[in-house]
Amino acid sequence: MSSSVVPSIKKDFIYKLISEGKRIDGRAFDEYRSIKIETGLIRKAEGSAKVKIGNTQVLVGIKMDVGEPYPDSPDMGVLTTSAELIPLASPDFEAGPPGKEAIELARVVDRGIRESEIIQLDKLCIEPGEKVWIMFIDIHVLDQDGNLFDASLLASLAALYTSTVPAERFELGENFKLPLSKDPPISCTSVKLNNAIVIDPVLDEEEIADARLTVATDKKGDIRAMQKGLSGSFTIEEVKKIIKASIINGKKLREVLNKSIRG
Amino acid sequence: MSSSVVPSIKKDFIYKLISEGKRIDGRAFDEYRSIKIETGLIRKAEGSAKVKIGNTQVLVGIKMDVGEPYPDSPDMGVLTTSAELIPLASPDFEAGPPGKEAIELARVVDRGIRESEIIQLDKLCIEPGEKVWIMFIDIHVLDQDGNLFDASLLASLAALYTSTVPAERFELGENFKLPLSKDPPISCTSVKLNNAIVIDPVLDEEEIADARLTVATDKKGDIRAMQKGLSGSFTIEEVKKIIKASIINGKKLREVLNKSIRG
Amino acid sequence: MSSSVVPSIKKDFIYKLISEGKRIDGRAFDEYRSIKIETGLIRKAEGSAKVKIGNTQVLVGIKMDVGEPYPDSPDMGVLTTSAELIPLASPDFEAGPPGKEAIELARVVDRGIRESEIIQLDKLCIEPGEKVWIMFIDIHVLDQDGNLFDASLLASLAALYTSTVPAERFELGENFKLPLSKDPPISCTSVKLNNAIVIDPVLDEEEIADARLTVATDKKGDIRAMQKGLSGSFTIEEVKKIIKASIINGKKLREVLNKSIRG
Amino acid sequence: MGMKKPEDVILFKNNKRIDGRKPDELRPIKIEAGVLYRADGSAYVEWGGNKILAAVYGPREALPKHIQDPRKAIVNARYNMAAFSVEDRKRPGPDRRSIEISKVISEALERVILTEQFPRASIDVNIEVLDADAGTRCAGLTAAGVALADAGIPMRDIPVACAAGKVEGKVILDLCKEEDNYGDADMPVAIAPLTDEILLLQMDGHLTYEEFEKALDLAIKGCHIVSELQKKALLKKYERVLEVE
Amino acid sequence: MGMKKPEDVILFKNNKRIDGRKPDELRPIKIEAGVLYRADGSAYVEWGGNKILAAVYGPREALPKHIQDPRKAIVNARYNMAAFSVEDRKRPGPDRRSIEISKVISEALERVILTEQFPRASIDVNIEVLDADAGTRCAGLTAAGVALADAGIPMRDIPVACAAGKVEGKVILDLCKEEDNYGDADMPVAIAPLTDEILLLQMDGHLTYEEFEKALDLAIKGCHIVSELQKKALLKKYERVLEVE
Amino acid sequence: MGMKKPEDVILFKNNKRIDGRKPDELRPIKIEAGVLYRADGSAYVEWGGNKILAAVYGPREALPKHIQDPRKAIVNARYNMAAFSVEDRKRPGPDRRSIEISKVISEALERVILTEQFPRASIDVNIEVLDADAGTRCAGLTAAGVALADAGIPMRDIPVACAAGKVEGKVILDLCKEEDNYGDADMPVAIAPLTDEILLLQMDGHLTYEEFEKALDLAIKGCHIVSELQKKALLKKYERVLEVE
Repeated sequence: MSSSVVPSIKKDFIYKLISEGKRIDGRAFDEYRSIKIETGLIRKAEGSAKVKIGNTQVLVGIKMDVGEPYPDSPDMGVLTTSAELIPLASPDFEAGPPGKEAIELARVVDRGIRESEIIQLDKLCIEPGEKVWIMFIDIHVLDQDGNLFDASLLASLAALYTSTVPAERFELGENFKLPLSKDPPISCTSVKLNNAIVIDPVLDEEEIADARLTVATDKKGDIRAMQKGLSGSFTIEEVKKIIKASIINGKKLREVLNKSIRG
Repeated sequence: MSSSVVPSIKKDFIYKLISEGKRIDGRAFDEYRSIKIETGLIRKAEGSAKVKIGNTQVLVGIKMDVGEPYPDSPDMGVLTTSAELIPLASPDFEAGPPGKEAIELARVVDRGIRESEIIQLDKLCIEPGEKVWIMFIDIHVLDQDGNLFDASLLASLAALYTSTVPAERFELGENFKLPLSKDPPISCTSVKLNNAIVIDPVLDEEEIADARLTVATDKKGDIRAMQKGLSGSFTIEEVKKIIKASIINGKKLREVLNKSIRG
Repeated sequence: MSSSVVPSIKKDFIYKLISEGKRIDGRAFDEYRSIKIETGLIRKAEGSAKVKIGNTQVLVGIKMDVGEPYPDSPDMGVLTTSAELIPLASPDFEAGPPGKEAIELARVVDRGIRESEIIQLDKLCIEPGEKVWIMFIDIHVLDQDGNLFDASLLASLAALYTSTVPAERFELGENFKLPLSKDPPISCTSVKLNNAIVIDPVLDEEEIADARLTVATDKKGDIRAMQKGLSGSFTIEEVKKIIKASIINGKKLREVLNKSIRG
Repeated sequence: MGMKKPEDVILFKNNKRIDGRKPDELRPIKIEAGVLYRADGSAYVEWGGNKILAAVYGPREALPKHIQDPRKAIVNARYNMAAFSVEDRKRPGPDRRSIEISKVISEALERVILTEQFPRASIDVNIEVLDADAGTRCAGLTAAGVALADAGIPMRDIPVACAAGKVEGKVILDLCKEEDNYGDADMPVAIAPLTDEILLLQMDGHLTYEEFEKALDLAIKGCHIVSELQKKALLKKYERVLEVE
Repeated sequence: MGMKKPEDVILFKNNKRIDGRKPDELRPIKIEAGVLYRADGSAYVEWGGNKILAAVYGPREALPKHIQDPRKAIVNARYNMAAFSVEDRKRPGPDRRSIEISKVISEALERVILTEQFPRASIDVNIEVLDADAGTRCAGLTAAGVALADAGIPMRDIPVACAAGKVEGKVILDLCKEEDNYGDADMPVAIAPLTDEILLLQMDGHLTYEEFEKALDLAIKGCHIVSELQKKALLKKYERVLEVE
Repeated sequence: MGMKKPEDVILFKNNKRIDGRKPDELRPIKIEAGVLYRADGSAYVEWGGNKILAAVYGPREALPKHIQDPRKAIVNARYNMAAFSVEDRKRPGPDRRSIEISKVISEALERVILTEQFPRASIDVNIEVLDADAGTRCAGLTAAGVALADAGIPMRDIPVACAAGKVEGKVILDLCKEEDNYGDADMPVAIAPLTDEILLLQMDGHLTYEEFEKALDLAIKGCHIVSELQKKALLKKYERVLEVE
């Protein structure tokens, strides 16, 4: 991301807007772009979802296989999350093994899902110590216009909630819905820009931001994960402000998610 | 291959010759260079052959091991074909993992052999679902003067037809000849040069060619595989002409192969 | 190492000193820097040792695991030696997979230990053909001021002699001391500099040296391994002289080692 | 090809194929142009069960510099399968198959692009297979053609691809998965439809010379049908753009 | 987090933690500056069972040239675990975890370094975990701060880090291994102690908003204690240098 | 070395070795110069069961540029084993063993090449082991020496190599496979035969100082015999060239 340079004229323009309380696309500082979630697009996947946040598009597919558990959790399924920043999605993404941005993205989504324990991994055990379900969450970014963290977590959740465990294909009985708890973590990402805090940044904002904070919250508004990024800093007050805005927006995003997976 | 530049003066010269119906080494447009096949050179291999087409030299060795079959073909041996364009063979080849040229070469040879079903992979099963013979065809290019496709397929076939399955080394009974059917596919490669079609190009011709077509045919003259390459195009008529020439030359090359493996 | 250039003024200075029978740090040509060995530093390792030779520091840790033996030695434990020239230790070391210098270092230490048969690998068999102890010697260079070969072998030996096989962690009975014979090979490294031979070179000397010879000897003074390096040559007499000096210094280094592992 | 046909699979009967099509009938195809925001040009193709996105970036400076060609633009197509696009999850990153397909598609596209107009540049064509049925390389090349046109890259013609093949002795158009697995021959063909020049040609299996002529003829006919769908998709995009403006 | 707690493990009882500490008590910490000969600056930190070395090289020309930033120095932290630093030997080389930690530490350090003074340069910070207990990223960042100061790199402040977390409903400072494995939340925090600006912040687990405020407060208090130890170590080094001179 | 000798293997008896040779006898050696068309110089060596090709390219511009040495040519030897050259197929690509051998051979060759005549150039020496018996590094270096001479690279001398070793207490020349596996010591040596300077020296196993002196003496004698074969091969090539002309 650092490689693409927004000409300084655009930076000055965005800064000026911010100082007047405005954003480049007219949104309020604490307002999300419109969000659209589609599920069940990929026939070959056990579950899939495409999330659009404004122009940003992320496609997530879930695949399952049967394999060995980890020795230290012999009765639990295995979860692996990967992210590909494929060159299709941005002139700045390069082919090749995942770089540090893709790795951070995958790990933040993975921790959000893993630590919140929404996947009942103990129900994905087939034979303790021998055979468990291996689950792959593959994050495929299709169009990069900022805020990949939130789009990727949302798409992962929507894909998970619409996934079927393909037991029949492996001759392990009938297919069944992936067992999930009902309180997924929803992440909201904000950036600091010319000392203002804006939520759900577009790429033009991300590229000139000083610092980024992603906060995942649950239904009750409790904090389930955080990740600060970029080389700027936050004051303590700024962090608190971001968390509060994330709790509020988290509820809205949760509504969007719930609607898409009920449909 | 694209990296080595034949000075444009040589290109002009070859073009001029072609327009006069001549080739740089005096051959007719549909004439192969002299071909020499030697087998049984490598003591450590289960079979081996060195093919010279003019100055081009390719050495192929066959190794066998015992391993697990693929889950979707539990009673079949496994075939793997690799090609190394080692820096010994050309100033343009670089050390490192196989590039796209080496991969295309290996895959075209592999498909030629696999799709023609000359290797009776079902006879390379030791214990269904458990243990089968794993066969490695390793193409080692020694001297690159054009037409690696035909030289590599010929060398692979000559090595296969003179291979012994090393059952004794694995304490699996007596050694036996590799079970092969009698009708191997023979490939002939042509290129389009200044709107003429010439067969068995030398490197100087390959480097300035517009398009390449490799056609593998069987004893009856039926087509068993094709691969078009390079960024030029062929007319329908050109393709038909190349196929007909490939059927005719295929018969000649088959004679050379048969002689070498009978000896 | 070749990438760091000692300015030619320093080279001239060292050459001049050498021609006067002196070294840059005042040592005699056949004199080692002071050596300090500490063991048992790393709680997570089965054994560890840090060796300082002058300013050079090498840390070696031993880890053990349980795994399968090699098919050709079904009743022997398995030994693997790796060296990392981490960028912490020198401005000239780069991150990434081991380069040729690190590989040579690891292989020379590995052969020194393996060929001298001090590790009783047959006593590291748990179940013949099935389960043996796998031992990893990891050489972590911390500060590079010359003569990594001797420091790395010494640190590896001190770590080995103070290692405990963690049988309890693997539920394989009681922990026990790693079974080792009492006559480890001790290596001494010399370089040729302006036609003089100096032992235990500092980095400034190594960088302008013509040739290097490492000689490992045993308690009796017999030769157990040798490795010549760098692009200069030795005369036969020079080789003999180096070997003799290595036998003498080997005895001194052996004393230092023995003291450290008795402690 | 190459897989043993289960006994109960009947590939061809009563002039009908296993999925009910006639021998010269294409699977349902849907093409959309201009579907991505960041790409200079893009296209989405559904072709039977295949779902494929293509995005074009360029012409832009080819980097690193040593790959630049002072006489023309480099055409760099990258065919990639999403990990979840196939039954058994595919490990991310290029495998030997995708490297070969990328190579033959790059070469096919290069022929129609006026590369000499952009020395030292690269034109990057990213083809993502999101859901794979049989025939992804033809569908991918077809999507790439639309994406290139959508990006405004100067071309002699819009390239298009379609396969022909053979099942149970019968020459057919546009193989489905079962026909691909258990059939006798598969032959993907790409052409420049204005001239019928052949840009890509591969074949595996077994065809007599006469069958080859028939199959080539059929594949080219298929290409022309798909070519019309490409043009319609581009037209629709322009209409959409005009409406907005 | 995330591991099921064995029944016999009691993380908190009678206001005491599993290793006997009080909720707001740090593990024993030892910091030494200037411990390596070749590095431009270095530090050694023992923090509980952690043993960590940090070495700084630079500012020096960033290579290869195309990574240079004409406006400022690049800060390139590399967090690495020695193969023998963990119970099950770690394969040498970066894994996904160490790449992420290297990224967040690089970003945290960049904030305090006066990078604009060294255009086109790189400042390389190597953090080697030699023996790992819980909290290596905080200990590593703390060591890096001392090594940067020891190297004389111009900084706004000496960065320092410390984690807070939660076990059995109780907010605590500086988690040990068992608390990390079986606890409810872990939150590493790095600050610039002169201003309490937050340079690094991560959290996994479950905290109410009130618990978060308490944990952040505790972590910052911990940072200030460690900051004093950093300064003492640097002072001791300068004294040592003065003695020698 | 290092493998346990089966009881029925007798390495030395009645002054005869396991393959019938006397202690100071070489295996049959055949050397041919100028065997490849594209290479600037080449050689083929059969030495016992070893079959080895060497090809030299250069001097040519060293690339990428940052590896160039403004004072001299880089000598870049690459020792490689064909996948089929050993009993258990070797995975293609360099392993640790071949990287080390490439390094020591490069260093040995550099000493005799007049590298200062070609600043910024590289001289690339490719050694391919096609069929491996014991002693491939000596045979490979010997082939490289002939290929360098065949390429007309200016050299002080033609380097040559031969091993000595010990089996059952007896110092012997040029170990065969069984002697290599079950013997007491192996010591490959490369020299510049005009001066007997030692270019490469490695040793594994167990030699008393007296045995070492004997072994070194024997290895150098072996080198001189092989050196004569190298010169004959080059002479024959020149004669062949003259005949053709």
